[in-house]
Amino acid sequence: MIDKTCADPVAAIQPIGDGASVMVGGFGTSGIPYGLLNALAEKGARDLTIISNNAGEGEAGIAALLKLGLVAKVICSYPRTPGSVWFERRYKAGEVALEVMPQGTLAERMRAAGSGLGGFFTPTGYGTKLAEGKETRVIGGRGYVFEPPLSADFALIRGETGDRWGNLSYHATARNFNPVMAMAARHSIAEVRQVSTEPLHPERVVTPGIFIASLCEYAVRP
Amino acid sequence: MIDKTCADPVAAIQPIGDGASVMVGGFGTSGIPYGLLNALAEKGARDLTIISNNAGEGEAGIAALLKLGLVAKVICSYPRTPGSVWFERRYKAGEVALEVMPQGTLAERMRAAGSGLGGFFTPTGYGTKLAEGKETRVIGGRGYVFEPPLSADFALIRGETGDRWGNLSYHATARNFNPVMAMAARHSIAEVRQVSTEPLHPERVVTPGIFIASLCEYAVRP
Amino acid sequence: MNRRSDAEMAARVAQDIPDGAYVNLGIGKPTHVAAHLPMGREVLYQSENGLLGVGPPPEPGREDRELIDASKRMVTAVPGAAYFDQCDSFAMMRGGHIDIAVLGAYQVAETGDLANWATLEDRHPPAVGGAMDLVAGVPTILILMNHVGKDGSLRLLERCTYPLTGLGVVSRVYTDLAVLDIAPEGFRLVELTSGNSLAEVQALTGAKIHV
Amino acid sequence: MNRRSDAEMAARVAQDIPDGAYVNLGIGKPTHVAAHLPMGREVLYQSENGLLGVGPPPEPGREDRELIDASKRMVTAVPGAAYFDQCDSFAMMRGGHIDIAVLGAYQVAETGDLANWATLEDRHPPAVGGAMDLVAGVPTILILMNHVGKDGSLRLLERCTYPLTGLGVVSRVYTDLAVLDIAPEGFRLVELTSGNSLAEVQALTGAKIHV
Repeated sequence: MIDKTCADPVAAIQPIGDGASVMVGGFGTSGIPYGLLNALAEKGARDLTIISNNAGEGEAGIAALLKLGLVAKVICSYPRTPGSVWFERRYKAGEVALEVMPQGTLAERMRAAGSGLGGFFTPTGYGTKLAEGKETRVIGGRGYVFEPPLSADFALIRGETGDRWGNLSYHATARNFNPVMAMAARHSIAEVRQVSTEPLHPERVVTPGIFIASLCEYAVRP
Repeated sequence: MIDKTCADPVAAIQPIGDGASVMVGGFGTSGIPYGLLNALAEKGARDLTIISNNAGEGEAGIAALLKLGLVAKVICSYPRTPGSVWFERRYKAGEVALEVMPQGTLAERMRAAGSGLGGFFTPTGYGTKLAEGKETRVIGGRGYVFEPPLSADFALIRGETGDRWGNLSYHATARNFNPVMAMAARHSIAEVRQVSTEPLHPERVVTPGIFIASLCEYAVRP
Repeated sequence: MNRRSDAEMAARVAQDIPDGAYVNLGIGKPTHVAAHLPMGREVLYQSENGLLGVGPPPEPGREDRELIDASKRMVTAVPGAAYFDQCDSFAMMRGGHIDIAVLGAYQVAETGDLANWATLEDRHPPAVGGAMDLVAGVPTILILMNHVGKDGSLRLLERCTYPLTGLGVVSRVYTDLAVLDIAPEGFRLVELTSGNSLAEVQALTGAKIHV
Repeated sequence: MNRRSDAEMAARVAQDIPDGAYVNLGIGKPTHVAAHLPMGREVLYQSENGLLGVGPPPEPGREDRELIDASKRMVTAVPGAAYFDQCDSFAMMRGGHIDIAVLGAYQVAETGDLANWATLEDRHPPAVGGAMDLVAGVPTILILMNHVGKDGSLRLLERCTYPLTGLGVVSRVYTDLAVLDIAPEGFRLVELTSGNSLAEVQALTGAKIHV
């Protein structure tokens, strides 16, 4: 029998150890797996590489990991959110490394990893500082940059409803990076507002359970 | 006001002329836009390039276009369906050109076109006859084949429900190639079992209307 | 000098957005364009975080903190809207499906080069977001910006001095002083804010304005 | 020679599919594996045309011609199933998310090379479908085939003579005469169909069987 449900976020994040790379869903404060991040902060796994669109804001979520000094590196597109004080502090003190890339390239590199592709050519960033040192190619008169796949040891996903097979639905713009991260990581962990005892309708599934290793309920809305 | 609805399939396919390249959704007999294909056969546009997973079966759909001698070339992954008699006849007589590629490569090349990418490396087909003459690259010890984007002048799409903005839902495995073709072509035309006067719920939209140029109702189920 | 206010600049941009367009509004000033759309036009606004059909802010008591725009402000979804993930969202941009993007800028060059994501003086960590993807794929890039920097620095230039977002991507620039097209010969005057002379505006522009 | 029937071969493959696996069954003989899954195991079958959770054929009167499998036969969807498009379907395959694929073959080489999409004599147009994507991404490829061709030709070989589907991709071969692993040294015997001797099976195999 397939049953991917976990008792709670603490049980779900148990496999994450020191030095892990961790994708974290969300954009701004929407679609962030706060329950899993709180559990990870409490566990205190160190030397983490965090891959997310932003670099945390306020005191919760990714910001809590940064505050506790658990993060060695952040890979993201937009670390300069108002309220990203813990990231700025750690960054200016040289305590956290930063790799910035265009948001669409971040998403597409994850998709390439999840889809078994070896990389792709994107027009995004061609001729700019963010393409320096990268392979480029002119195709049909346009310039493109080669981008390799981006995977991670874990992904932390926030969904709306989930079932025991790991199928997920999302709510409004909380979808954002969650589906692609679920595909891209080797072990994807979801928290959902509600674990349903009934299977999701197959037309309504956004993330098929094959991409999810485990899920738990965390009913708190942001 | 945005209103992409058309009176009927005849009106919807009106822009398709001689020499057009046309993507056609469907797998087997599921998710095929028979209404649009019937209208196209009746119009008699010639010298068409048809891009689809299969090459038609029986006497309807793509098979009708082949029977009428309207097709110059077929790009597909699996033209050997039982009942693909019209394709076999035209092919053996040298009356239609054929380009075959792996099914996942066909889908991914369409997605690259729809997503503005310049191409990608896939492990599929590496070392086989279908990779002959193509650029290859070894990445992380694995062999990959470079594949360019695949666009078309038109796509013919079969959906379940559509609204005036062109938003589409699908039914069961009739989804197949339809969403990716809607993205990939320059002018995508949908037939749906039902045009809804109410907007689709934004969580239930599979193909956002931005990818659809026009749509019409064709209530006949296969 | 007579200067268009932010609202007047936004309203001027809105005049150029046709009925039925798919439009991405960048964070900051461009978000105000939607409020000025002339009556009778239906435009669908895309937000890069996964919404096509951004509506006005929610009424009190109907806020949803998980329904936000790229500026991270709470919004609503209009009839005809759709939610989708980041891959589909950026496919819409890079793939040329979005018709128009309205963006802010630090600098624009007469070649259409755009610099809007980092400055040289910046002491904050670099942050690019979706700007480079937008200019890579959206066919019409409209720039809404003040003509001159707060420190008096010129911002419409022969060449950008700040790191580029994209090369040769800008179609038209709307400032408090003028509206200028990017033409093969460089900046080409569309209109001056009423009451200003070309000589006055040229003096505040770091490249020739062609008439 | 004692030969396993098609049903016995399918049942033998099913023994090796663990509880909770995600499995793609190729068209033809492999589709019968599902019917032989041992009790107490829950396996989700993927169909490349966009369904994870393929169920048995529909009851009379409940057929849906738009709910089909890769063999284009009408099926049902089990609880826990999901529908998706071709891009996501092939991402599951190429990306290594599907655990096991069971495929037919014309030829298998001792190196694990597989030929299952075209022959040399074939007078039909070439047709590849999803076979190359499956073997490119799915970590465990199980082959279900007759040991010898209808014309008596050997099909387990040192090298394939037909066009390849993939190189070094096969894990295990299940035939009417034997079950063989692909090991570093070549074909390695797992079991003989009861009543046959190794010498008899070796005589019908075009490469050495290691024990």
